Amino acid sequence: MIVDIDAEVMANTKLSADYNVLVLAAPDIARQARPGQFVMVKPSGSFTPLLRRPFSIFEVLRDPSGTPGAISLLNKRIGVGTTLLWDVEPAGRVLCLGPLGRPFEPVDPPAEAFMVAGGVGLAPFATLGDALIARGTRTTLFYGARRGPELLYTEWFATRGVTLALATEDGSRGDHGLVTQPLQRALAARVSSDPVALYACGPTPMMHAVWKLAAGFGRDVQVSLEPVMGCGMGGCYSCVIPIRNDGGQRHFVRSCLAGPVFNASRVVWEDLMG
Amino acid sequence: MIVDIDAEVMANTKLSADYNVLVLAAPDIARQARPGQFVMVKPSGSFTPLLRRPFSIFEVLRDPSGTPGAISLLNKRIGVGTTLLWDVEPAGRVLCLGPLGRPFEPVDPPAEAFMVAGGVGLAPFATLGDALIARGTRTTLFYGARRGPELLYTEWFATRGVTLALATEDGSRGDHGLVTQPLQRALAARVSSDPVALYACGPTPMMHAVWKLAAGFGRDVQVSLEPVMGCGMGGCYSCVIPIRNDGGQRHFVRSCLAGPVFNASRVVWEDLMG
Amino acid sequence: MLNAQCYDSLVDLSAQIGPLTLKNPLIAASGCFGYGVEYKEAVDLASLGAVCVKGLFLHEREGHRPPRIVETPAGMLNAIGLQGIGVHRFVREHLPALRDLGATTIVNVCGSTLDEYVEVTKVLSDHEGVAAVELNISCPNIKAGGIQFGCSLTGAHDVVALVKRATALPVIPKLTPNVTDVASFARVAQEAGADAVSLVNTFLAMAIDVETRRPKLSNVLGGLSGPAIRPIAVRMVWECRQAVTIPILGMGGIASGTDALEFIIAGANAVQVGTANFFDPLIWNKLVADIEDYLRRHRIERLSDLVGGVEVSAFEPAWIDS
Amino acid sequence: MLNAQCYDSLVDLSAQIGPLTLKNPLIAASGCFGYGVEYKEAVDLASLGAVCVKGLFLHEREGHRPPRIVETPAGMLNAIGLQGIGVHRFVREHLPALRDLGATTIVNVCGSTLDEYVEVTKVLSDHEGVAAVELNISCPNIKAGGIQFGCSLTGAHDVVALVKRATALPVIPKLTPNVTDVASFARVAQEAGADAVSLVNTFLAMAIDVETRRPKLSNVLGGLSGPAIRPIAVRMVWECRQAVTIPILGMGGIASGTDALEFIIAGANAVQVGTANFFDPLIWNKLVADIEDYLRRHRIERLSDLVGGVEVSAFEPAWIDS
Ligand SMILES: Cc1cc2nc3c(=O)[nH]c(=O)nc-3n(C[C@H](O)[C@H](O)[C@H](O)COP(=O)(O)OP(=O)(O)OC[C@H]3O[C@@H](n4cnc5c(N)ncnc54)[C@H](O)[C@@H]3O)c2cc1C
Ligand SMILES: Cc1cc2nc3c(=O)[nH]c(=O)nc-3n(C[C@H](O)[C@H](O)[C@H](O)COP(=O)(O)OP(=O)(O)OC[C@H]3O[C@@H](n4cnc5c(N)ncnc54)[C@H](O)[C@@H]3O)c2cc1C
Ligand SMILES: Cc1cc2nc3c(=O)[nH]c(=O)nc-3n(C[C@H](O)[C@H](O)[C@H](O)COP(=O)(O)O)c2cc1C
Ligand SMILES: Cc1cc2nc3c(=O)[nH]c(=O)nc-3n(C[C@H](O)[C@H](O)[C@H](O)COP(=O)(O)O)c2cc1C
Ligand code: FES
Ligand code: FES
Repeated sequence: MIVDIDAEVMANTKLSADYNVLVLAAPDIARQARPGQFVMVKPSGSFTPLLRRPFSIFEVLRDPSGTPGAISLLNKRIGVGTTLLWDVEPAGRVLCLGPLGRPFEPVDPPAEAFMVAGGVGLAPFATLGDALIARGTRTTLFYGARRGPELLYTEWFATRGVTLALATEDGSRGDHGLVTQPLQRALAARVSSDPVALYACGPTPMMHAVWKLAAGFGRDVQVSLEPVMGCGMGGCYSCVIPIRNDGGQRHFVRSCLAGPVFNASRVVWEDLMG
Repeated sequence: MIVDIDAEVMANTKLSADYNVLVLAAPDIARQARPGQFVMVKPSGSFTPLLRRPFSIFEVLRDPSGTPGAISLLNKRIGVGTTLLWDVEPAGRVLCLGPLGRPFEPVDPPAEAFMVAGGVGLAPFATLGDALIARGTRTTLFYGARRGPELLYTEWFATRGVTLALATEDGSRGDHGLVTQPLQRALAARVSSDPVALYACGPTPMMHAVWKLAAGFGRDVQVSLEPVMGCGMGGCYSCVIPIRNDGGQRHFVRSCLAGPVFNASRVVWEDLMG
Repeated sequence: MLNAQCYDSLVDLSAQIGPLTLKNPLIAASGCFGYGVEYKEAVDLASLGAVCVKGLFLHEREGHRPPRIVETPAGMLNAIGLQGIGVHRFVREHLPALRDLGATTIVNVCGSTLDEYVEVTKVLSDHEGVAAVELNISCPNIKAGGIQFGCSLTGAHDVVALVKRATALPVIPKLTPNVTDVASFARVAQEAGADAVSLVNTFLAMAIDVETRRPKLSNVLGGLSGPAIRPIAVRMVWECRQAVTIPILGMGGIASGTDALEFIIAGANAVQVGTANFFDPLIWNKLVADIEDYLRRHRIERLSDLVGGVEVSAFEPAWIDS
Repeated sequence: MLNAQCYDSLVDLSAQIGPLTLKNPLIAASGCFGYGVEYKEAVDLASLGAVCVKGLFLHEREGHRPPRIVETPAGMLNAIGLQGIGVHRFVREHLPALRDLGATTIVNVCGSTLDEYVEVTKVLSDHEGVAAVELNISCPNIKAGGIQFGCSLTGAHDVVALVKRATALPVIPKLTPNVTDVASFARVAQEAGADAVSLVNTFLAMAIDVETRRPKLSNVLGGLSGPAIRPIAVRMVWECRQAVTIPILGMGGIASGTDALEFIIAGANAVQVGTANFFDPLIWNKLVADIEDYLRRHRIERLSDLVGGVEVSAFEPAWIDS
């Protein structure tokens, strides 16, 4: 059931100059959340800004008994709403609606899982990583950023048993270049009959590159797309993504209902890239 | 010169369930302020609310060397803007434009001064009291509120040498009833040739009652009126007060320029009370 | 105490829209609530006065390319382009579910021609579960000079009269605010036999990204909705209330019980909530509670007694732009 | 480095409004800046492109009783009732001071009749220091059916043509947004000889206090201004830009340099700032700095090169209310 919680901010931890993690007391969302789902957050009680903002559910936090009690959001400060979520103080409150959207489909062994993250596209992979590891699936996180210090939570993934393959554009950590480089090597190292599930989230050009790379190896990718969303509930038709249907015809589907996770092979990338 | 200062909040002290005092670092306003003048405060950086709010300059605060460095505002929480000013935290900032408006005319000895305050109408009398005492003028503050705990800063006035005459509607402190009771007694105790200057600020019906009472004793009152003000600068014509001119004709004058202090005998009270 | 309690139970929120009785005056506005079914997990559709579904043509439509919305101060622009599944798929895929969920369903009907309005309405009339049709007669084509139905009095008259002849359902034209005198459109609608009028649709508007010097919407122009427009919409409802006797469904920026009451007091028999669904989708229970509370505090038994109750005795408008 | 600095010094903010050259495109809007002189202690009037003073009739006017303003989401309503000192007192009491302060003064001219517009303009023409007249032709009397000057094309034409004949000053009719097709009014104004058009005036609106069930303004109706209306005003400026060749003075909700640039890119040759004066009276230096900074960043030498620069190649508006 979708709930709207006036959630107390339990912690607001700054990770870098632009990234912070907000922990929100939202047991009813934490309990239901599946990897890749999102929440719609109201960053202000006033009409500035008017609309909510979509955020992937980053972590599901449990109390000592294992009961889910809170979720966290990985927030990148880029505009008016994300700045309000950067500034919010512990004990403050934010309205949080969810869980929403079509989740990732976690794969089981013997298949292997490749999660490919660019920047704040890391957000959906904490819960997905947890789910995959819990299934015993061998999981690698390919993770790229501009600079080394923008590679966040790598420890978190490593301690859980996720293999890391990092890349930075300035070469300060991992591969010097784009995240597609280590991914290319890993894909090349598998034979085509090795079952590998690919998941990607990040800037649209990066997801497009991942899809083209994967397609070259005959593989599909579950991508989590990030269009502007007005409502997150299927109400407004603002969030549409061009998809090719079975007949090969292009049409617009609502990303908040049919997504945010799509099979990359269905997405009409030419249109999406504009 | 009128200045607009992005003033740091140096302190926010709650005095009761609805009253607080905000100290704002605003040396250029503090230096110029005269008793009865006001500032226009922007309680929010967003468009909610859109307009500034007028506030009497409550105290002028000086550093140890006697240089004015800050002003304080006595804020009564009644709506959206005053609630924001109730909530603002020290180190926060509020835009503060001033000093504005026509001040009180402080009287010199041998004249005596009666300041009559109702509720938050106390605000202009701290600076006026200071000015009067500095001139050696014998000064009484007639001050009414609903309940005793709503009589604020009485100590402050007493230590400066202002005589207090209090009244509460529930009788918990001072006269049981309206502030006009002790005022009536004091006026009756003076002969008409005793020079007494009257100053009043409070709810319109209260100021009207003070004026009628004073007029019965052949005296005028300097009243500080509190209409809704859109700009405080004479730009919008929202703040008009009906005044009778020398010819006896009623016309509207801008309270932010011609006031907020008016001679009560000029005010067309019937119209003002609506 | 006993009296107060008895009184409490008597508060009557129902709204009469022609032959249609709504259990309360709160309607989800077209285009802001999908086809209703999307909200079934979060909102009890049966608790609403009605659900007005997204505008439907005869056939499916893809709508405009994104970006389709942009925020503005206390408002938003949209240019969705009336993406939709067409009336046939709607009656097949969603109407049964709406019926099962107990929703009172109003369908927002679109057309590129007079015939299309009639055709869509006929399809809806043939299926059970449609409570009324709302005719979206807001300037369809501003490029060709627009002013076809919504911006011309004869156009508005013809659509209503023709659709009225084709159906037994209540017919509710939805008026555009982008006209000089909206009340004249309400009057024409009443003359043409409309059971009620809805107003307002969105205000034609534009936003430009100064850095790229391109419009922020793919469609260049969009419709402004949300709290920003409320004072204009309230004025229009008030003007129409003086012009017609048929019920008015008022909307434009409603985001609280107080806002809804403002429209009702201005003259609306029922109200629609659009943009607020986006930022407060669970608003409905709060609205009902706030309105009930208001009626109790003011000792008003029937919401309908409040309709158009604004007191303007002292109305002497000379110059208003001042 | 040298180049960049040379370039810096070349940024040209001037705006040509018919025969009148403004040093920059920033004008204080009528009714939002008193008679200008009120601001002399806080704002260097000579640093503005122009000051447009409060609307003046021939004689003094008292205006409406308070309350005259009320806040709304990201906006405000006003019904001041054009309180003013009349043109004779203005030229005697304030015009000399405005001249001394170096202000470029535009006077907003009102009239209850055609003759009054002409008379007021004649008085202004006889005095030194008036740079232009702006004709406030927004529906003066909505009670008598309104639609006298601002809401009728012939009315608008007649006012402009008659005033034009009576003065050598630039004549700038100010258009109301409360019409179906504002561009047609701009066209008629140009045909009648207007040197420029100003738009928009305020949107007719209403706010009701639900507790008392009375209008919040003594005048019942008021005009909506402020950031809330900006997207509608930008659209109207854009429409007018395509309809006329004369300069446009654009306004409606401007509160930042970005907002001003949005109007300029939509087609305004100069912009007016109204409501923002109330909450940000010292806005002017910021606006100038922001616009200069923009021009430098975008390597645009003359502000005038930016006017109407919005790229709408892909404009295919079909349905907009969607
Ligand atoms: C399903 C989903 C999950 C998301 N998860 C996360 C997350 O976990 N962490 C996170 O930090 N962000 C996430 N985002 C993106 C986040 O929603 C936007 O960054 C946010 O809405 C921007 O709000 P703002 O008010 O700060 O920016 P605004 O002030 O509204 O805009 C600032 C600038 O950013 C652009 N912009 C706004 N929204 C988007 C967008 N969705 N995509 C690209 N550009 C945009 C604007 O066009 C503008 O140029 C997610 C988005 C989606 C759709
Ligand atoms: C010259 C002057 C000096 C003032 N000095 C002080 C002061 O020192 N301390 C202080 O607390 N207040 C003072 N006020 C009053 C103060 O400005 C208002 O209380 C404030 O603007 C209310 O803002 P709000 O956003 O909280 O109320 P809103 O949310 O805007 O309104 C809440 C309710 O209060 C009513 N209201 C709003 N403004 C006024 C007003 N000016 N008079 C009466 N009713 C109003 C509204 O109609 C509404 O019913 C002064 C006013 C003036 C004109
Ligand atoms: C995203 C969006 C889509 C809309 N689609 C339609 C529609 O299909 N048909 C229609 O008549 N009105 C449509 N509208 C207009 C609303 O129904 C409503 O008239 C308008 O938004 C004003 O109300 P509000 O301010 O409460 O949103 C749409 C509005 C929005 C914001
Ligand atoms: C309080 C107030 C008074 C106004 N008085 C006048 C006026 O006298 N003449 C006029 O042409 N416009 C008048 N206007 C309209 C403004 O000049 C301007 O057209 C409108 O407010 C939109 O701009 P804004 O959103 O920047 O305020 C007035 C506006 C306000 C808010
Ligand atoms: S965000 Fe509103 S339909 Fe998807
Ligand atoms: S408050 Fe604007 S003129 Fe006085």
